[in-house]
Amino acid sequence: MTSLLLAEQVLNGLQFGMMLFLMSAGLTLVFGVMGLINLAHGSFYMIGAFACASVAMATGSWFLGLAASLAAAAVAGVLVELLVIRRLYDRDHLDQVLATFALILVFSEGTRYLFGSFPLFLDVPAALSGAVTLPGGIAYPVYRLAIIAAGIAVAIGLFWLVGRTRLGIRIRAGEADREMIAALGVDIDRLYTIVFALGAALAGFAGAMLGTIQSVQVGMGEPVLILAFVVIVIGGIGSIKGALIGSMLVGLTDTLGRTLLPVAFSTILPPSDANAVGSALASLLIYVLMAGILVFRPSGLYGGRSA
Amino acid sequence: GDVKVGMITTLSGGGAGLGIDVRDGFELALKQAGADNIELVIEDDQRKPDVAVQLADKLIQSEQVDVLTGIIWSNLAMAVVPAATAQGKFYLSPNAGPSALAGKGCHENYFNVAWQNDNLHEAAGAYAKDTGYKNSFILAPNYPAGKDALTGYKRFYDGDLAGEIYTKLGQTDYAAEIAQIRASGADSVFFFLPGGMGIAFLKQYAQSGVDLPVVGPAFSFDQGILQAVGEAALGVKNTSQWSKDIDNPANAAFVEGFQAEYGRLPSLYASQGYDTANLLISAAAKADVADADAFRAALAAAEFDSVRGAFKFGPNHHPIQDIYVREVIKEGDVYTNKIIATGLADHADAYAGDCKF
Amino acid sequence: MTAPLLKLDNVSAAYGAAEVLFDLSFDIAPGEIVALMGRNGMGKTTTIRTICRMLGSTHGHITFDGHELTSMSAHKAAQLGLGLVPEGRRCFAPLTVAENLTVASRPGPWDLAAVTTLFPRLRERLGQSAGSLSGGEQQMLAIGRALMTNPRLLLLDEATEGLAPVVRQEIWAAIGELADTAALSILIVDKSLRELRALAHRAVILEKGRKAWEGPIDALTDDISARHLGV
Amino acid sequence: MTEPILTTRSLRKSFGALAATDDVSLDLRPGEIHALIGPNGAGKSTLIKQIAGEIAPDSGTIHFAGQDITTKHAAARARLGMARTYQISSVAPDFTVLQNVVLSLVARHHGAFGLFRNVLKDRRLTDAAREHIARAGLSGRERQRATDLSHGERRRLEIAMALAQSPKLFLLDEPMAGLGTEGASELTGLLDGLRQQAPILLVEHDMDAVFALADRISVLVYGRVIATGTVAEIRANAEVRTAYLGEDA
Amino acid sequence: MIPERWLNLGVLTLLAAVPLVASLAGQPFTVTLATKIAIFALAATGLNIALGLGGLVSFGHAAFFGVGGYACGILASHARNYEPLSTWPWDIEGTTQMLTIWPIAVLLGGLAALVIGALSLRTSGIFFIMITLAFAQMLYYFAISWPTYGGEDGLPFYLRGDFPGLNTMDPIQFFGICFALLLAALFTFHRLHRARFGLSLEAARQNPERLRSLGIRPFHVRLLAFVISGMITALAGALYADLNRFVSPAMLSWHLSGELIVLIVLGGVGRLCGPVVGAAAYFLLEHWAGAASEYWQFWFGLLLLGVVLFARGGIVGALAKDHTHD
Ligand SMILES: Nc1ncnc2c1ncn2[C@@H]1O[C@H](COP(=O)(O)OP(=O)(O)OP(=O)(O)O)[C@@H](O)[C@H]1O
Ligand SMILES: Nc1ncnc2c1ncn2[C@@H]1O[C@H](COP(=O)(O)OP(=O)(O)OP(=O)(O)O)[C@@H](O)[C@H]1O
Ligand SMILES: [Mg+2]
Ligand SMILES: [Mg+2]
Repeated sequence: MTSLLLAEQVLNGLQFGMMLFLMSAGLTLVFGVMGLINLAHGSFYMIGAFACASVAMATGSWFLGLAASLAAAAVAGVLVELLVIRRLYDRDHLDQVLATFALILVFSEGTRYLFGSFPLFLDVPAALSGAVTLPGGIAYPVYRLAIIAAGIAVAIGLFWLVGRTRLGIRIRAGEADREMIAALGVDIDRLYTIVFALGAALAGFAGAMLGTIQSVQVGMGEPVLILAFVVIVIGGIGSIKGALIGSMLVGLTDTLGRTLLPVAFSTILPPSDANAVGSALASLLIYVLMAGILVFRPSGLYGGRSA
Repeated sequence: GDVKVGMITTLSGGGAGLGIDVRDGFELALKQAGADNIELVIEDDQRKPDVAVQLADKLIQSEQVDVLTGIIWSNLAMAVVPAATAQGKFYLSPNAGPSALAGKGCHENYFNVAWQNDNLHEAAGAYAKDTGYKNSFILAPNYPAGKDALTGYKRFYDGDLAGEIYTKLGQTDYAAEIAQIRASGADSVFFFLPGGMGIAFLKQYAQSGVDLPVVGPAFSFDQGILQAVGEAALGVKNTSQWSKDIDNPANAAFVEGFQAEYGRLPSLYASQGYDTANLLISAAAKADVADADAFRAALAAAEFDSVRGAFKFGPNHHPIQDIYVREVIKEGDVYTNKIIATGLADHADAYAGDCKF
Repeated sequence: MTAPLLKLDNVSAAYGAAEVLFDLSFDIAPGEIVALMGRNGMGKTTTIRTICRMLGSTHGHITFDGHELTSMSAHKAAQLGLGLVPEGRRCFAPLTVAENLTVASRPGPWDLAAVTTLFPRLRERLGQSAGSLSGGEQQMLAIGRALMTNPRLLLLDEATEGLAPVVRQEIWAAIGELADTAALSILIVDKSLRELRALAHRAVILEKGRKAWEGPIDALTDDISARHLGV
Repeated sequence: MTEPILTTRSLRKSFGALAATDDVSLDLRPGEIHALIGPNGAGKSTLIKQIAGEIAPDSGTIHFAGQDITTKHAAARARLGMARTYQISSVAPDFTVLQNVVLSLVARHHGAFGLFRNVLKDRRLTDAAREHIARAGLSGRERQRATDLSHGERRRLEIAMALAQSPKLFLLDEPMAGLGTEGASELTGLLDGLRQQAPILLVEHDMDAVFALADRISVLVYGRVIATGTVAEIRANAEVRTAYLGEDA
Repeated sequence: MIPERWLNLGVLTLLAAVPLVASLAGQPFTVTLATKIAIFALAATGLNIALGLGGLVSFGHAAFFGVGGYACGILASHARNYEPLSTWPWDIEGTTQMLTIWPIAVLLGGLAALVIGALSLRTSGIFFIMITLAFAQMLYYFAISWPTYGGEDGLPFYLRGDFPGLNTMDPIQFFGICFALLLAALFTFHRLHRARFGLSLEAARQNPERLRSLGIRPFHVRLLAFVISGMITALAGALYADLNRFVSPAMLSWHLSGELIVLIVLGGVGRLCGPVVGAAAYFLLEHWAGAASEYWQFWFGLLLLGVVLFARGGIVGALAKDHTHD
């Protein structure tokens, strides 16, 4: 493997990490900050993608679709918070798991009812399509650069929101003791609705961004959900920085594992076995990474708390 | 005589589209034939092997069906077929054709109406060879069907391999693989990535600036999925035993009837469901299902008008058929396929020799 | 006499099926300090929680400054000017001291500077997480946090528990001053009878969730306190 | 003179730049109540935590009942006979009062690994537990869940649990807090009798109780012991008066 | 509101009686459904020890379920093909004897739980959830791509194992076996719950610091609970393999782990019959809803949602009087 290819793969790894960060940003917010295990995160992701695809199809504008994905996911988020989640804050975490699991079923089948069982069309807009040549001669798709930019923007926004604003402080206080923060005169219910909607909107945004170069279909949110949980757990709950670093780690590990392990095994095994064994190991790699990190740092890389 | 058929297929969750098409094709054939001697019970397996087994038990024990059909996925077929045939039931496969059931594990009551899993990949390999590709890059997910796919391709392709990759099942980002393809010096790409994986791969491939010719089995270019891939698929060659432009009366009746009934173009899976039903209708007309030997002989004779044209069973009750090469084109606003060549004619599978009833 | 700031009128409250408070009535005038007394488990904290709407009342009315609290949510009630120092401190453990203080602050004379002047100890610890403070430091933080909301009625539930004697004296002095100069009303639960006698204007004694005695603090004879408080 | 049951030698513990425990050496003799007083944040609870094994000192040693226990974990120390109460009540919230106390009995005398017998049907255990509950003034509350107790009642539960451990040493972190005047005087009586059973290291801000009970008092300021002595000596100490007691002592 | 004891008795009687009647009435599939319910209830009872009593939300119990399943499948398929499992260093033959397979499955499940538990129990809360998931996922991906026993396609073995004196292929007899094992597991759960161990385990969930200062190390208690839990779930896995005469990586998937949690929460966390009620409700709903509409998962989701929102403490919690500890 040439060093240029290796460099490109590192770049791909970081880029994949950015995708992971986009997927997990909303989850970190809702889960890390509100302490709510939201399995329906993947559903908002799907809603975003479907909204984007159908609006883009109807209007011909991908950017309108992107806006629609934010709006649709946020609206779904508000509804879910008001109708379901709100009743569960003072319950066991496990009740939240069950309720959001039920929501997955409702959203997935609801979407299938509305859009049918076949994947929808959603393609990269002309403005972001094609590849550019990076210094060093790597040809790189413009759209992937756009994903990196979006990831960075989301990260900055979240850092500011959670770390620097009173909203962030209040939500974290609410997570520590909801009753007390209300008794101090903060309308924590409304704040939670806002945050939940924001988390959902972020998920929807990610769904639209990534759905564009993946497939827009029912059930697309489920693999994402697990990956996103892996990322934020590695990084440490409630830490945006952790989620960012976790994403990068997972992205790099996965990408490099996929490309390097088969090469490594080909030195000791015949090529097609090497491929099979190497890629089998590569698919476990992120779980090995997560287990390894948690064994040595039981609350993730940047997590102080074990909520 | 009267036949009771149990259909176990995937109707909910991911992959439901395939099962729905098989079901719709099957029901269309029954309707067109006015076959009211065939009673159909349909169950949703949710794509879970354990659920499929239990549904098979239910259909056999409680519904007392004579024939089972409908399963889409190889792993579900592996779970259901051996147990069903062991209990003396007939199984007609409208889609999955794992090699284990074609070779040593074959059964006289198991008929595959679609293909053996390797067939379409073999045709892709043959096409690559005929076209003169010398250095293919091949990739598939790391699971048995993926391995079968690459083996099938290599069975007929005789050039070099620029690379051979097993991806993760369910993977959605292919940047790393595409980079490897670009760097490998390949002259062509063969891939088997069913469902959303294929859509993601093709879209990303189209954006990457790599423009090597791509070949694959029909699964990623089928009617249901093609609209989602869109322009990225234009011009791609894919192999299939069926296409909507095959010119025979049965196919014309099918395509027209399907569009009229369901308001969409039929897919490969729909055609397979349709053929399965017609096979069954032909056998039921000739023999009573209670007489297993006669019924089996009637099935094996395969005297029905297949939408594929010529159709017969080999000694292991798997099809011997032509496999075409199609090209993705755009008809008006709709992406669809056009046959451009025959990849393998009168093709049987590689495992028939191992099969002893 | 001025209209009472807070008025409880036949208030009952329960935790689920367990009834705890029965037909309690009393009121607090502006600038008045009322001591709420009783043995352990008699309903003092429950009374305070009911006033703050952390617990719904099953019966009766609570009015604050003319507003009916009974159907109000906790945050609305707090915004009217209720400041709570809860039993057991309940600082937001993962937040820093500074964040605890500012999280719910509302404009008024009590700001970060004023609170840290009252509790210099907190100034040294502004960046430390509240969970790692010593017990007494957390208590100071809880009082500071309530003051930062600039309330009109301060509800102190065992606010001096765990504080060193010197600090406690300072707080008593500060409380007296608050009532005098800022016309802040105070409802106070505390174990030290001696200080309450010196500070409060009136006392309400609870026994098994019912009002057992009410009157000016000077009327609280040893006899009465022996009967209801065991000392 | 009798051997001390507990001795700490030059214990140190810092949190960043803050020396929470700074060269603390003290001991506890059989039959005595040794009170530890000092301003808020002086390091009293931190010291208790080190003795109980919840945090490890940076340096120094702890001896208990003739052994060096500096590196033993908290559970082992408890099984050696150390019982402690928490400044901020720490009980099993979903358990009833009785279950909490039975747990305490079981943990000290039997360990966790009984897989079969129903503990709450074991009369010897429940009778003993009821007795401890009564001594802590919680009779009649046995079946109340701990979270549904009032603050003062929960403080009493802490004490009942410590009693149930029948330890060789009590580490009590502000046991009087929250009890009310009457409760505090009851507890004073109880502790007074308890010192014969096991000596007590008593952290307390209630000076009435401290002066009534303590055989010796140590004063901790900024992590250091600035004075140790009898009640009279400490009351007379000018430094202690300004740093801690204020004028009304 | 009825006392929980009566509810439990009623539920178990119903679970035993319905298949009996169905079997007599010639409805073998109802028996199969009841068997599935009993097996999942058994698996979930295993998890209920860790999750319900110990608060250890394992999102990786599919690992143990699958280990038990594969133990059964591998042994059985070797026995049916007359291939020894290994020839070196010892000759190990496959077997179809349930009485041999069960201890092996239980042992392997316990071993897996010991290793996974020892590493995972260093963490808590969501981190524990995720690390247990990680280990299960490792096994899952391994099983998918390991060709010897079928990989993703799974491993069929056509006939159920043998049990002395019974015909296991007869649905009602096989149900009897599963039901008896379920009762045994429930009895174990019940005893553990009331014993010193259960008390300590619950205390370790509520307040580990306090338990430690009382003299019991939470880690040890939890680890033992986790191992027992893994063993019971592995046994259920072996039975499930036998029910289907088939094992596949689907038994190891995170969906299955999730499903086990859902069963418990639905039935009532930490309740003796929570898993039984949960499994019955879940699979019956699935069965009926599945027959009603193609979009049955939508309605099923709504129903689940209704139960969570309006039945506190699961179905048992909603029906039975609050369980007081006596
Ligand atoms: N984990 C920690 N990190 C940083 N500082 C800490 C930590 N734990 C304790 N401290 C600080 O150490 C000092 C000693 O705390 P400690 O709880 O021992 O005080 P204390 O004497 O018990 O006070 P009080 O009487 O108020 O309970 C306090 O200033 C506290 O803020
Ligand atoms: N959550 C609850 N559920 C049921 N009963 C409760 C609950 N909280 C408190 N109680 C009971 O209500 C009664 C009053 O409790 P409250 O906390 O108001 O007492 P208190 O006067 O503040 O006592 P203390 O001096 O101990 O703080 C007590 O008997 C207590 O056991
Ligand atoms: Mg109170
Ligand atoms: Mg302290």
